[in-house]
Amino acid sequence: MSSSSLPPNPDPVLNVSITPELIEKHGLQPEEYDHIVQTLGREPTLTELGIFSVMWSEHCSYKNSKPLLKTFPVEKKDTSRGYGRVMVKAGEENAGVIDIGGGWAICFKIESHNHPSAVEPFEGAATGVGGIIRDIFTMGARPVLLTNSLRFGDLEDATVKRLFRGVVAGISHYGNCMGIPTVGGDVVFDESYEGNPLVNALCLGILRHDQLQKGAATGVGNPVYYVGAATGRDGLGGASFASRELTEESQADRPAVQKGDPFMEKLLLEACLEMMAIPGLVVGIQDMGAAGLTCSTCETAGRGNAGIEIELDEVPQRETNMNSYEIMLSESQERMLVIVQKGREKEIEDVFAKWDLHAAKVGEVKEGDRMVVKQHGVTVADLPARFLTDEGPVYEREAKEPAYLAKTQAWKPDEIADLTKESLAEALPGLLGDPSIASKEWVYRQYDHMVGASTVVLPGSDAAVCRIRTGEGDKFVAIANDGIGRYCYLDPHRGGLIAMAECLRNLACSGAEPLAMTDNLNFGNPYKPEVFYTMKEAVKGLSDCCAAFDVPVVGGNVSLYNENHRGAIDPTPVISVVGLIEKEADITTQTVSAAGQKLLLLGGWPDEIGGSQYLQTVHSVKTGRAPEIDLAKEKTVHDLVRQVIREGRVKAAHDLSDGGLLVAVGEMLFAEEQNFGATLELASASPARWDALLFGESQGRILLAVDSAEEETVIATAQAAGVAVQSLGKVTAEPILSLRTGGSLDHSWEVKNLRDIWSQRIGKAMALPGLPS
Amino acid sequence: MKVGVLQFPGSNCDQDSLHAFATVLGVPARLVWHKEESLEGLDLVVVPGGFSYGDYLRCGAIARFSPVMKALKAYAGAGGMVMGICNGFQILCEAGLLPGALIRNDCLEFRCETVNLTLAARREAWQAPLGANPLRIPVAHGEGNYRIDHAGLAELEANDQILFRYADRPAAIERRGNPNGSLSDIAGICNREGTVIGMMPHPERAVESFHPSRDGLPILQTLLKLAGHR
Amino acid sequence: MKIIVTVTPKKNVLDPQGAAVQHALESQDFPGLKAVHVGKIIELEIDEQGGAGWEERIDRICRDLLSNPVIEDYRWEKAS
Amino acid sequence: MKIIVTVTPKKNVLDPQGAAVQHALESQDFPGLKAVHVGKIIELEIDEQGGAGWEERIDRICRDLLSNPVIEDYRWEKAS
Ligand SMILES: Nc1ncnc2c1ncn2[C@@H]1O[C@H](COP(=O)(O)OP(=O)(O)O)[C@@H](O)[C@H]1O
Ligand SMILES: [Mg+2]
Repeated sequence: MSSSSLPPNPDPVLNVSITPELIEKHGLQPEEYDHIVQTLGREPTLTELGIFSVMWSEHCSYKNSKPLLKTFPVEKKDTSRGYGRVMVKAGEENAGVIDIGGGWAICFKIESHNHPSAVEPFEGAATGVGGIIRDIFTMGARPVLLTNSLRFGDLEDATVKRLFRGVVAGISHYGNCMGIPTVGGDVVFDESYEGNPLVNALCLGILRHDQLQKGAATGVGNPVYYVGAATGRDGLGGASFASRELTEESQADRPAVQKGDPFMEKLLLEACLEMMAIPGLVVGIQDMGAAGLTCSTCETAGRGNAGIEIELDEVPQRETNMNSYEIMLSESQERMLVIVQKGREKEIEDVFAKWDLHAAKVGEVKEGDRMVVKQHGVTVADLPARFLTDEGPVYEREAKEPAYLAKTQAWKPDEIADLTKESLAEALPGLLGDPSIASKEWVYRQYDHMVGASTVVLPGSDAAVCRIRTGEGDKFVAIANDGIGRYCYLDPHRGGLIAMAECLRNLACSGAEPLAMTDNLNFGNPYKPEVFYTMKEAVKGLSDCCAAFDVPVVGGNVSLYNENHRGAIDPTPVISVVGLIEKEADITTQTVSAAGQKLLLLGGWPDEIGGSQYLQTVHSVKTGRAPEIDLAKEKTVHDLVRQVIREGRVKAAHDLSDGGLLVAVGEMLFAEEQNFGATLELASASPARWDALLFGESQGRILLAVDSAEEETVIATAQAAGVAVQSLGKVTAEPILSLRTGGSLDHSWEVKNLRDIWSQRIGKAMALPGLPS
Repeated sequence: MKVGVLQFPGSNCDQDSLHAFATVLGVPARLVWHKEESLEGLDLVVVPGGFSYGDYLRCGAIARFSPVMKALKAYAGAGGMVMGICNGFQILCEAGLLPGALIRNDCLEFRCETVNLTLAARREAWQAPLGANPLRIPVAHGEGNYRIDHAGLAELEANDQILFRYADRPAAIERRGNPNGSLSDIAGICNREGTVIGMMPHPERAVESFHPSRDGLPILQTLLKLAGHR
Repeated sequence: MKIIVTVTPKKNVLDPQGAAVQHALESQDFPGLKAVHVGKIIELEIDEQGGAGWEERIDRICRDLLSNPVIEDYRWEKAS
Repeated sequence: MKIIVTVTPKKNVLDPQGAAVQHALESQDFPGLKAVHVGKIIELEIDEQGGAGWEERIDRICRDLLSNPVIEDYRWEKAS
């Protein structure tokens, strides 16, 4: 270790001594700072302090979540179908990579941009999309689809509308311009997200095994290139900003947002893929995300077990007189760091010249383990790279069960009256018109979800399905996003289990075999033991479910300090599972397609009402216990559904989730260009409570529509598999949904009315005065 | 028969168009980089969708100055078949190869959905293969609102240059047929000769079994046929 | 020298953005509004020595690139 | 009375539109260009009698509605 101090920085402003205030401003604990001084054998410079602050921020170091993330299964055990092997595990590189057979692989990851979106929704969401796309193509993959998970406060609130509109427009702008279809996602509205929306974006790419790239700097003497947009003073300190609570004072941080340029990124994407297609040219590549140049240089050096040296004068700059602190911490978008084979500089320069982009040689790979940064030839930072990346602080925070749980879990259904004919008549349209359940068409019609001409199942069904052209036959990937904060608030462990189980159920309904999962953990301040408890329990739930289904976690993201004036948001792990469908014929959607089809309910009659959307929408209470979940039973139902789908017996499949049975049936009747009706025979159910049967959210339930000729076989198959199955009734051409309960609850709704409420709810709320919608 | 698909910085439906012609229809087709200066040997030139140059000034405004556009003008001037789809339509209008202009959708939002189209032109080459049925074709654009002055519209009508119009949606669905407020529901037009065509909907997204329809096929096949007759 | 080019929608051309702003202002209780138009402004910073014919050159780029004469009008001025 | 509001990207904020126009002009042989910025212009036609405090009202709508203060600056003037 060198203990001699560095020469003065060329910018005198940076030559200040490090005070406790500065240390605190950089989000570092006094012990962390002492550890730095001890390891360096000297005080860090201000530039170096900035580097530590971003590298050891929650965002980059996962210091408060690492021990939890370690509990996730990261490998798939059963790869006997010829696909599913994890080629790059979670945390190893920018995104995980999974073998899908035939020499092809997929690569996907989710990432949050919650805090930037709260400050500037359009640019915050847009740059979130831009960032996750770079994470994918840096692996050598061509991005082929995007999804997003969004959470907002009450849709009637003017600020919520502004945020919602801005976020959707930002996602739409970036994804559409890139020409990557946004094929799915989820949106939930709940007061707990007021002032702190969640914006999680996912990208999935495809690659041949031999196209895989690594983010490591190796080969002493190899040149280090900076490619893409020039560096400006964008989002200075954004990475550390994302790790602090969003307080009133961050309003003043406003200019700290970055602005994206999707056109630039499209060129960067094409140029990078073209460059990576040249055999042996690229040694390592890493995108510049949070903490841009800092993170990419020390991470590539750390992974490559090498040193790296860069000269900031060579970095393309958009503004004048930027000092080393600013350049190293800038969060300008659309930039990448590339290490290429020495002697082949002209090849990379030619590719970037073709696309009219910068490719500047900024340094080279060095012997040793140091990350050395120079400006005007003067060393401004000299740090051990792996110390920054691998030896950051890690904490096991204190966990304490929140007091409210005792109360909500003690809640009993008898506190509310069961349905009457009148309340039933209102409840269904009420639920279909709840913004969390209502159609999200207002959102996805703003996304180009068909570019690529490969979207097989468009947004609006349980899972989106996209075709992958391999040159030797098509493959089909299915993807779904889920994560109900309400359940996690009421029972974090079950909430975690259900998030994952529901996502897997959505894939089963589409006919897909699950491959792997990515998650985004959105929680409040982890220093609050009650918050940390919910995170710990929810992660355990996810992890347990992953293990039970043999679905590994291949990457993810953690977003903490999601709080508003009332405290933490509902604990919200958002997860997404990708699955594979081998044959086009097996792709299944959720809408019925002809009168006479029979509706079957798998998994038994729902019988729980606690934690339901019904309680929240109709009775305005968020209480009770989240529904029970039995993973073994759940898995049997999924396997059964896939089996009967593969046998060609299923016309439509849809899971019961938010809103329960009647909402699910309603959604199945809203076909693309036509409304169907259905007659439901429920007399045999004779439930203890009708609300629990009709609107309860008991897990492991799936509705199938089958031709009447197949009904008996499917029932027999279910029974043989030990799955409870009920014949519910049949689909009718006349668009009326009738309920026969054998008693006073018989009721009929016009499907057109239900559909109008469901399909127009969000669009009406978001309509701009005087404009057509 | 050889099809060329232009590729500008920011084009993003170039691969889809290429796939529709080369793989689905099995016609020799290649990409043409915007810096190429000749279109010799091509029978049909497709100007694909996307966001050329980010569409930062006006859609299609900057692409118009690419080197290949000089060649395209010469090519079209000599009677060559040109098809502009979405951003390609915008580029052709900006370049003056088609009349009128495309402005922001009247809802001020990007719209991606499958619309119903009717063939509006009485041109025989199109009537026979397409007939009267509404075609279901996807749109995806933020600026597809076609505008032209009175005289220009009258001229389009008089010369039978309005190729496609947006049609109503089924009564079950509360959604207007015209997704962008386009004048006279115009979705696609052609020059007088019928050799330069521009349309906002994407026929290349309606050619395979799993697409919303396969109604794009007869459109692309008609183009090929017209190109062959030259 | 700084040139400011202003591009506005032609009088008879639909201006959805202008209409949207007008509605938004009206709904926010901004009385007395008669019309709103939304256009673009392009600021060009050029080297002082424009050279002969620079004014025609500005006119040309306004016509050819910065505006679309089918739907837009332009004007330009030297900034003070 | 006619009010012209001009909204431009803040000085240090990325201006991809400006960059695209600059690039296009340069490739068209328009020499001596140092920088290009693209912004929005909003023309408001209002009834003559603005009433007391109308200037503050204009300021307010510029801030709240017509510009995004996070990334944009605005200015306004009475048209001649
Ligand atoms: N933010 C979004 N972006 C794109 N599509 C979305 C978004 N939110 C919801 N969707 C689509 O709307 C449909 C219904 O969503 P959701 O109610 O969350 O489904 P589920 O309950 O089956 O998980 C899905 O197809 C989903 O992909
Ligand atoms: Mg579902």
